[in-house]
Amino acid sequence: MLAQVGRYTFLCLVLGFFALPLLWLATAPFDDTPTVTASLPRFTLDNFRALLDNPYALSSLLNSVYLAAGTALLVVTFAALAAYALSRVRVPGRDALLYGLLLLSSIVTGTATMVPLFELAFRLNLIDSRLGVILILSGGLLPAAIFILKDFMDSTPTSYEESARVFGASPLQIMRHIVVPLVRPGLATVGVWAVANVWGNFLVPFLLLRGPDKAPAAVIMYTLYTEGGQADLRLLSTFSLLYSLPVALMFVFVSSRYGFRFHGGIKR
Amino acid sequence: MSAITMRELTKVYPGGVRALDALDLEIADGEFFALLGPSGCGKTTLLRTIAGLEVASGGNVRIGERDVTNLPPGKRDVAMVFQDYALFPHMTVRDNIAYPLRIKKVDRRSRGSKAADTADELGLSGLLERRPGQLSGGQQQRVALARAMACHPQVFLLDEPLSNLDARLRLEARTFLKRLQRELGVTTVFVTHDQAEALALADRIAVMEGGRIRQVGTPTEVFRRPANTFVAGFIGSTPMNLIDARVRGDELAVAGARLPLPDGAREQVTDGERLVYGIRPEYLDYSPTAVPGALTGEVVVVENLGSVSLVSLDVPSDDTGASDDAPAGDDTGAGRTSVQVVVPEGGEPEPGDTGWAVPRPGRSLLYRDGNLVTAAAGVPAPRADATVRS
Amino acid sequence: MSAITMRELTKVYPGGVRALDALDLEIADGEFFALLGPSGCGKTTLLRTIAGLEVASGGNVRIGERDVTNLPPGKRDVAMVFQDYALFPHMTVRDNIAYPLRIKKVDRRSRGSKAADTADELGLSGLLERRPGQLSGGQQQRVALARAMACHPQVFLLDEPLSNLDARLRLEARTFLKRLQRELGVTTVFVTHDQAEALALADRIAVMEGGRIRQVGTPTEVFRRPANTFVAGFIGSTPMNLIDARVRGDELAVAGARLPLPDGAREQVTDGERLVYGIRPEYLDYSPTAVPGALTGEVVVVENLGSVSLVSLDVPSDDTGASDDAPAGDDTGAGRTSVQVVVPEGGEPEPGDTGWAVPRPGRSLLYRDGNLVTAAAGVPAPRADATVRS
Amino acid sequence: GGSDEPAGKDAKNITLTISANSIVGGKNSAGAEWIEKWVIPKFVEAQKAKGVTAKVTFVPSGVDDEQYKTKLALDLRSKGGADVIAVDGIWVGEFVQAGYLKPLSDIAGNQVDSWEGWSQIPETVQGLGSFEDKRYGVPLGTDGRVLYYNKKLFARAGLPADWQPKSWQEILDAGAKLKALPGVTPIQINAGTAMGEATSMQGALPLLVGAGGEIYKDGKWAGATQPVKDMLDFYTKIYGGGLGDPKLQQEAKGRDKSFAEFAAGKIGILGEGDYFWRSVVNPKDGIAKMADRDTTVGYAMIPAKQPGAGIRGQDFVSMSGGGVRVLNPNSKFPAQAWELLAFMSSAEAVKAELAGAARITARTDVNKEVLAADPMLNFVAEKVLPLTAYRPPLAVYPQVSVALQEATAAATAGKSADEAAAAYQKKVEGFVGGPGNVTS
Amino acid sequence: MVLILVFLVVPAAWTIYLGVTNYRLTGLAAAHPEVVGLDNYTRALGDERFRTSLLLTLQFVLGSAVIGQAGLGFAIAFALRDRRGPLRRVVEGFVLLSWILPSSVVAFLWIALLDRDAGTLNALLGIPGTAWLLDHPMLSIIVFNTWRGTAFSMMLYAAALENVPRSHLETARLAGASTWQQLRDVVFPRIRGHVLTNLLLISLWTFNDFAPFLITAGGPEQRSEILPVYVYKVALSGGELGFGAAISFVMLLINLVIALIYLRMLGRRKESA
Ligand SMILES: Nc1ncnc2c1ncn2[C@@H]1O[C@H](COP(=O)(O)OP(=O)(O)OP(=O)(O)O)[C@@H](O)[C@H]1O
Ligand SMILES: Nc1ncnc2c1ncn2[C@@H]1O[C@H](COP(=O)(O)OP(=O)(O)OP(=O)(O)O)[C@@H](O)[C@H]1O
Ligand SMILES: [Mg+2]
Ligand SMILES: [Mg+2]
Repeated sequence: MLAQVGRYTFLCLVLGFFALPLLWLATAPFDDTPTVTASLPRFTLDNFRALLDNPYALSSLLNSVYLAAGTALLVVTFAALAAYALSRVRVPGRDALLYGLLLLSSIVTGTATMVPLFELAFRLNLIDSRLGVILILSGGLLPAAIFILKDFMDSTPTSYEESARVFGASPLQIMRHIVVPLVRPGLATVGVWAVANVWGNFLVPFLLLRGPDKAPAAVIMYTLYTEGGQADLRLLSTFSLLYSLPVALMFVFVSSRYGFRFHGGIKR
Repeated sequence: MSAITMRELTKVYPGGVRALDALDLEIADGEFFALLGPSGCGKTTLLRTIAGLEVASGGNVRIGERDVTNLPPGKRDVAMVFQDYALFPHMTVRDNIAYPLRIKKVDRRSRGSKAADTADELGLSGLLERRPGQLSGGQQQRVALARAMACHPQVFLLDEPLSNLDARLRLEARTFLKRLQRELGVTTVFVTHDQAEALALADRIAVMEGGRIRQVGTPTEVFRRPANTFVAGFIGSTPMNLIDARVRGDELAVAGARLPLPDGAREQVTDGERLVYGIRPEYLDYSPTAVPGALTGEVVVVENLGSVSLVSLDVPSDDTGASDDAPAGDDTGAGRTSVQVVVPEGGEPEPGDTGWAVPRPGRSLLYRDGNLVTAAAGVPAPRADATVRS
Repeated sequence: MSAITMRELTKVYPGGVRALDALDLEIADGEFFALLGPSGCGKTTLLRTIAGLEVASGGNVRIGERDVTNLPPGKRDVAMVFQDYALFPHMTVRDNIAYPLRIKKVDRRSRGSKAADTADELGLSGLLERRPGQLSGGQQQRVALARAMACHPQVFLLDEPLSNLDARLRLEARTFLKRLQRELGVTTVFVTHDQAEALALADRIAVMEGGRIRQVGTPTEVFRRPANTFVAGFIGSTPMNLIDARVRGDELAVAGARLPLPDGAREQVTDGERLVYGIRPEYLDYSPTAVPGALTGEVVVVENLGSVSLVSLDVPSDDTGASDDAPAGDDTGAGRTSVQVVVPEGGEPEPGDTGWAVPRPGRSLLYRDGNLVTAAAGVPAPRADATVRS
Repeated sequence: GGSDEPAGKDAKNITLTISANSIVGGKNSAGAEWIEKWVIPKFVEAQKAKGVTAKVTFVPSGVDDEQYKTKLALDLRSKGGADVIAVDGIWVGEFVQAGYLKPLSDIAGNQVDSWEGWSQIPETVQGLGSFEDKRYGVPLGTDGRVLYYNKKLFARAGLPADWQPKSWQEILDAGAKLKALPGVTPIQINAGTAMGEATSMQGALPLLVGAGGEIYKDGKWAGATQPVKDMLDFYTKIYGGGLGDPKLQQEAKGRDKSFAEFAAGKIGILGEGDYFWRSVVNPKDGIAKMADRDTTVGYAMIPAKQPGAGIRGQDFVSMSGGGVRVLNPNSKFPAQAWELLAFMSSAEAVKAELAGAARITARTDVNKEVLAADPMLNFVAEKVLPLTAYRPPLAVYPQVSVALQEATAAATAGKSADEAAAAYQKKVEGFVGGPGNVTS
Repeated sequence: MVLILVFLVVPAAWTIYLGVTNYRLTGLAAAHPEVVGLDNYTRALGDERFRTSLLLTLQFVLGSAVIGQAGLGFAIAFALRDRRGPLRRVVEGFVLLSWILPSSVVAFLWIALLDRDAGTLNALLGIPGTAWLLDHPMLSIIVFNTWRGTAFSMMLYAAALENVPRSHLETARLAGASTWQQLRDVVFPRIRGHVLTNLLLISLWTFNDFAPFLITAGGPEQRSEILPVYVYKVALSGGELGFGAAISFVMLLINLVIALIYLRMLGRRKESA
């Protein structure tokens, strides 16, 4: 019973630890003079009104949605196909390949790759195109996505697919009818992960997209600083809230709809 | 509805395991055929090779007139029910049953009604909108059968379809399955490692060991005249008693007793030869008093089997001292052998009593080097294709 | 080595499932006791509550002299073997067996030797350095037993220890287990849903349903005189025939036949009363020719059970038309009932034949509202604590 | 030498693009608005009058200067980018070296040299857009650095309301007096790496020139020279002597905080540019508004170490920077791009850009008009700009600057000036290709 | 696969090539980059700033990934293992939220939380003036990254714990084992594969994590300048792309070493299984 008390205390501490930083996000946007302290706001919605006046704020969220949705779709589709192939086919060196890609992806997401990425996009005529951003972001996210999904695939029994094969289903049909629904929580997890990554990514869309009409929220957020680099806390806090809401909502939706967990788990 | 013919069928797994070893087998049209054998003997592999889920390493498989050895599974016109049923957890029962039709591009309306019909036949009508997770084991099994039936295949392949059910349900499902197969008349191959299931259900049984077939025959043939000690030990709810014996003129010296030689065995054995004497516990009659021509020993365990009991007698081994070629598993210690006897209700002894076990005439078997020697009257000799390749 | 006493034991799971319902039970010191019942009846829950792995919601549990209701599992001096054996895959057999001793802080040397001794007793000496993954099912089961034995507990709790073994191995393990328990003399509670296992092994059996105990008794009592139709249907390798009947003077009208009333039943029933007539398939004798006092019908299925066959007769239902209180599960359709008969070798009919089934004297039972009416001679009446709470 | 007749000179349909690090509703919103609402319509109209259909677009952005620079570099490198680009004057040199920019007259022909504007832009200010004596861009404006002080605090500390220190020692003396006031940080001179370039521009470099040193002179970078040591020594005196808040220098948002503290009357003396006056404590729209700015905030020129010890023998010193607009050498319509650039730099346009606000522009004619109303900016234009100095527009400058910042951080943290200077020299040698390029 | 090849392998290889040049974004070296061979590497290895940065990164990975994320993630998963219902959902929800919020927002939240004068934490603790970010920069970013990334470990361990058969834990309990003994003897050996995969991924991610820059900008005085921040400063602020690329490649090699260490441990598990 002492253990129970200990466990609850621990969980409350955890809850506090994780909730505390979020407090500011909940109060500052509604405060007419926000400071860096989370405090009971003098309630106002002016900040939202001010933000609505910004010509790019809302459209940038939409841009973020495009990019995130596109990337997530691409990553989930390709990662699912690749993970399925890797999980079902025994190729020597398969794991080494996977680890190699995973390591390379860590370079590609770093700062030093920006010139090659830019030149690549330039040569492929993908400057100022959302597709370019989506492709480049996908390239960086795919290895880890494959890695995570492969373990999901490994943990689904082959008898489902074999059963479908006996009925004459083609590989694509098996994928569509059986595998995808079965690993749906995994796909959802990877999708959310990809979206969260794209949502926060600044450098790639900034470098590749011209002009704020296509710029996602991560880029627009930087515009809310002044000439001297000072933050306008009123707009910034409000925008932060708006900027966070879509991912939070998506997460709530996905987790209630598909379950958000590694069922079976990632292992080797 | 077709016969299945396998010739020299071999399957070697990538790791080098030879799961099927140049196996020949014919399964007749409409037959309910059981594959029986211990774990790892290759039953599932054989089934999967028929289905096309494994590619044969050698030999061929014909279904009806067609050589299907190199056809993909979807083109063989077979249906398979897996041990775990492999019901798609994300589809309703209706969608599960209709799935093969969906693959065959039957339009939505008519596949819905066909699924409903099939479900009806198997008493699943009320469950069409449920998901597999909401069904009991027995219901799941029937859904799996319904799905297999839905596209009217030529051959049914069932991999241990009953082993996930609990004991009571298994009995019901057994009867149900048998009746169903009889009505549909589809050639059915059925894998099990439970001999009782095989005996109760099958028209014919193949007993496998190590990728080979040790005997093929009707349940009665296999039960009464196991072609070798392996089959003898495997078939029967209690294993056959297998005891070292030595021919002594017209009689047999078995565990200290003198028993008559089985009918017609005299010509096939030589005097003084060492053999193994086999008799089922069901074919031994227990007597609390001394009888001639009986095995005798102390009662050590009495197990209640319901209306009968299984009595284990501790008999002295034969003094021929042939312990090195004694069949494994039946000695309890040096110089002693356990003999099991089925005793009907009312006659059960107590542990510690001394008892006598009298073989019923015509039920004794003799094995030389593991293979059956005697051919008793009334039952045909084991088929040619069931003899063991060395 | 201690008796176990449970009083008003209740377990309600958080979700509201009442898995144990004010259950009273006494298990004697040194007894080999089986808990039998269908899936979900609360067997595992009862075992786990004895072990202390579940906290009782009400009532208490005593082991020997101690009230252990609120003790943690580690302090109850019990050992449990799980269905999956729960052998630690990363430890060798030796370490597995020694694990309880390690927790009890026995020093390394002496726990090594104790583990070796225990392994010896169970014939595991050669396997001490292997890991569980390298053992067969039967060996794993013995390692699990050895681990449970290693710290000499007062009580053994076994949760379906045999159900993961294949059919053949299960028989061997059964005999082994029985012998072992006899030697050690430890109070043992044994969960199974396989009635054959319970009958074969147990000194006494408790049959459970829905968190309550429906009957407690020796295997013979439970087999021959099930206290209610639930137990009757559950016990026996083939379920008991349960047929609607009506008292007609000194006789019983059953499925179109007139049968004598069971001994001593006359005083307990009234003329014209509707009852359920129960008789086991083993206690019906098959006759291919007409006999008086027999049930008759067409042979529909013949199942080979090895040395005997199970014949299903399709008999007309009694014309009393009491279909609404007929026991579920035994009708095949309107107005017809299936009666099963065990037929010994040689006498098997063919499907389509007409056959007669003659009850053996003294083996018929009568049930009113599901409960046993008759008390036949020679077998004591069911115990008081086994009567059903309404 | 460039061609006299740039391509597409007589085109009737032209498209031009402007880019700047400003965006409506965000960074430098007014500037962006000016381009969108004033420059583009007016220019298109003017072209129409000439019978040319012009389509001009503005590509705004609003990010850190470093990121903006990176993006420009990538664009120019791949021969893309806008036709008229606003850059920081300090980038000109490195862009030129990288081959990203060409002299204006090479791009747009002789019309460049004949532009009326040049005469309005002082030679020193033109230097912002020049590299190795060639003009690459037209300056937008410039700024100057001063010492701000809080008159109220000065009064409480017994210091004069119109303070003008003549040497570093006088600053320290004033600080010592302010120290007596509770809750007041006497002096804020930016230090350390967290403030980034603000440390160099508002602290290290003005002090360095005040001690008579230049960071880059005659092809060599200043190493552990005496002026560098003096500069660092001044830091140790402030932060070691309890006259400044060393913690503040380390905070990521330290500069913002220094603004807020000054506005709240918690800082006595603050070294900053005129940006501080215009945009920070501006009672109208500053980010740390001071309603009583005009009465409370005093300003003084930054003194040399001692009178006459500054560069060029000056008594007072300053540092300046500023933006320029350049032409993209890859422009399809270079001549028209120049027209647009010239138009944006015309007196009329510059006035429109200011929209009534006061700021120091590049054009003297405009300055005369607009600064009259703002004594502070006038002060900078009149008194400070003639004394000011610029940073070397070279690619390694940012790294040297960081090294300088690190040296100030070390000094602030208590290292001796000699130690800090030695470490600094070692780093600089690493960047600029060995000791041969460093004076010590 | 083509996608991976074009957008992953090509830029990566290009970066590695840049690593042997003195390429910069602007200035003379931008116009004529020269191949300088391994100079960048010798320079990096000889650079004290690189070495401290590496040391800090290792601290960061050890503190926030191995101890922080994996440890806390496991603890939460273990505490929640047989919980259902709202408590579990709320705890998981918050943990996951901190995982998916954009890092620029999150950075703000933490700056607000840890601010010296007006920070929420100091206000709560009643100790205004504690400069967490200045006095304990590494601790701050370690705690921050723990907060940020625990969700992944938590999910993974929650799944892993479901794979630990209850009967194994109960066998240990019956033998009288304490919670700690159960963890040591039953849980850890069982989920070792998960632990190692988890460590591999989060170490990799943490090693390349740039978010701390948004909080401390590597300061004060480079006391929290982990390698990604260092690369950022070298490559973007300093413009030395060639050198930055070289350091990136060194980082890849270190990642590889870490991965190999983990795989060795995994391999040992396989042998012994
Ligand atoms: N995919 C595989 N790769 C390698 N070896 C395999 C594979 N599948 C089965 N085997 C091996 O082939 C042999 C036969 O296996 P199979 O599954 O056919 O046996 P089974 O008779 O079905 O056994 P069980 O009763 O346990 O299901 C076994 O030794 C098994 O280990
Ligand atoms: N942890 C639990 N939480 C809620 N309900 C439970 C839990 N465990 C068991 N139950 C329910 O309690 C009842 C009894 O379960 P129990 O496991 O004791 O049955 P059982 O007789 O062992 O069945 P089986 O033969 O399937 O093992 C069932 O209805 C089951 O669903
Ligand atoms: Mg199998
Ligand atoms: Mg159970």
